[in-house]
Amino acid sequence: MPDPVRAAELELDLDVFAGPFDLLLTLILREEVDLLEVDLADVVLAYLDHLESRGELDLEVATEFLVLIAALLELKSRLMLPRDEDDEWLDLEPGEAAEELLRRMLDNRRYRRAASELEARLEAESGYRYRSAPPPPHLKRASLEAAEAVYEPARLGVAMGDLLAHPPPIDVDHMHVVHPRVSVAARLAHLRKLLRRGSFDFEEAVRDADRVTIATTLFALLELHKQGEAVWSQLEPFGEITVSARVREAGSGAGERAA
Amino acid sequence: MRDLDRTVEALLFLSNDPVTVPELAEAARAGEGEVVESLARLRENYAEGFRGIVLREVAGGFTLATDPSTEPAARRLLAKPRTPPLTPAQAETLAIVAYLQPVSRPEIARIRGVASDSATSTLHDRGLIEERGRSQFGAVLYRTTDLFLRLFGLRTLDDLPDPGQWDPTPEEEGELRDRLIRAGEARAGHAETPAHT
Amino acid sequence: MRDLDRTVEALLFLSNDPVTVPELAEAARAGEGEVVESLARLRENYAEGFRGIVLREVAGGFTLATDPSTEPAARRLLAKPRTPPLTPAQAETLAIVAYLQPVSRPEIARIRGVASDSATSTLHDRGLIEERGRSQFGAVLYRTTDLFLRLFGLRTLDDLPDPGQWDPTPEEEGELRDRLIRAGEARAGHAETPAHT
Repeated sequence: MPDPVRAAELELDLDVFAGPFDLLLTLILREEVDLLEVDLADVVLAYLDHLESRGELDLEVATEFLVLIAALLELKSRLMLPRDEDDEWLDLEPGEAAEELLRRMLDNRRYRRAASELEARLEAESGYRYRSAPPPPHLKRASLEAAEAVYEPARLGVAMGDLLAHPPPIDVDHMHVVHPRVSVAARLAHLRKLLRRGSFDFEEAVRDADRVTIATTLFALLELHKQGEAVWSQLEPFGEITVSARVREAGSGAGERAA
Repeated sequence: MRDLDRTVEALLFLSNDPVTVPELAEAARAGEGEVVESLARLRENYAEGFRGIVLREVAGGFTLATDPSTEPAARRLLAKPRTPPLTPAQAETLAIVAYLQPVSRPEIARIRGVASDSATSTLHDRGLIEERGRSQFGAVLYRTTDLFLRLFGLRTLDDLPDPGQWDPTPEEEGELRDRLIRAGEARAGHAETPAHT
Repeated sequence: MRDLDRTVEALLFLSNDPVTVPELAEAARAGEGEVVESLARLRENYAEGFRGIVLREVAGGFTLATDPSTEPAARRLLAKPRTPPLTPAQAETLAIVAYLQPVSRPEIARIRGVASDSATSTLHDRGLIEERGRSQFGAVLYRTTDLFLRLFGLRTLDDLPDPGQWDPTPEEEGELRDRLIRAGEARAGHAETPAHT
């Protein structure tokens, strides 16, 4: 198998890492570099630069790169998702995710080896030529009379039935499409109710909520800010977010306030 | 056998038409005299009455052909209507032609959701379908043949089974043609969705 | 040469596709055992390295082919390129179809990590793969053809090498698995940190 510059040898110069791609992979797998801190877009850009400098696209290397980067992206997207037991996005345990990733890497590797085996076989076989001259017409002519019924007409009817079949409806759970289960209006009402106490912690507003509800609540909060009904403060990144009712002219519907 | 004889034998074997001495000499990178000698040796090897293949000199040059004594067997092998089992692609294509005829390749492809050129060609080669004019857009139209009727044991096209008994959605309204195209487009859209692990 | 050998030789010469023993027996009006013996005698006659033509067993049948040593001359005569080599994408797609058949395009794409529609279409156009029914989602499934077997010199699919031989050793695999699991556990640890809102 020809072994040109492998994707693994791609030289990277990233914020958190400088060196060949395979070393980065190894370090990630050994947890010496935090995948969350690696900007994968930069890896892709470095790869594109590398391709441009080579002036040609080596499909073998490109495939290897795509498989590796796709595996990293998948791993990273899993890392970035909050862990939530009843969340259907995270139906794989860490062990299962690793097994799945391993299975894919082995599959890909197996068929790339098989492919080079086939290529070598075809090359070895290409010296044999087969005759393609059509047999003399007089030896070929079959008479209609000699033809007997060998096919079942039902075969055509069955084929028609298959062709008339629509695919089964798409299973939405399977597709990981999450339908909104909450409305912004409902979350606005929820926040306004909490605001009657003067202030509250955002965590409290979304306690036990699923991710869609959290997002919708955040959206509702932004809406309250726009309407001038609430302000918030966060003392440090990832810290608590305190939401307070904004001091307004008398007659606002927000009720009592406390700074 | 000498190398040149092997090469000349191979060239005669592969060529559809008789080959001349200059053509053989050029391809084999040999002199014409050498090729003539080589042909003489091959001719002994392939003299009539000894093998199933004979070497003949005809108007245009030299050619290999089968011995006339083997013709009855050759006809039995080659002349019978070729009726291997239909592949799914062929069965679907043939059903479309049988029920909708005349029908064009693009329409077949639209209903099946994939190009069906190879199935159409095979059915055509086997004599199950034939061309019947062209559509208003210039595409060749196909219909079934008498051999088709014979091989399916049908007297006329009216004897084709009613697809209704295999119809998965019999409640749906519409012409068979329109319904097939709608279903084909729905499948084509769906097939791109990756399978889940 | 015996009469049966002459007939079998002629049948192999005329047929463009490999012919099976039952087909030969039926056409020659001989027993299958006799045909097998006849093929053994012909095989001696056409053993590789002696003549320009060789007898090969491929794709489930018997066929005559030219000896590779004559290939340069054949190319000059026929001005026809040899079978073009496969691109890496085509070779990988073909390998997946060969080992996993029947298999759909989305499945091929999942294994290769990239969409493989153009490779699949080219392999289909070249007659190396064909359709074999549909998946439960209506996607066309593919399998390899007899032409694939013939071009790759395989008698049956069982002649394909065991893909297990390319797998990493259990130690290598175990090490890779451990690393991935550690990475996964690291993820679980990270995920305890509340998300940035």
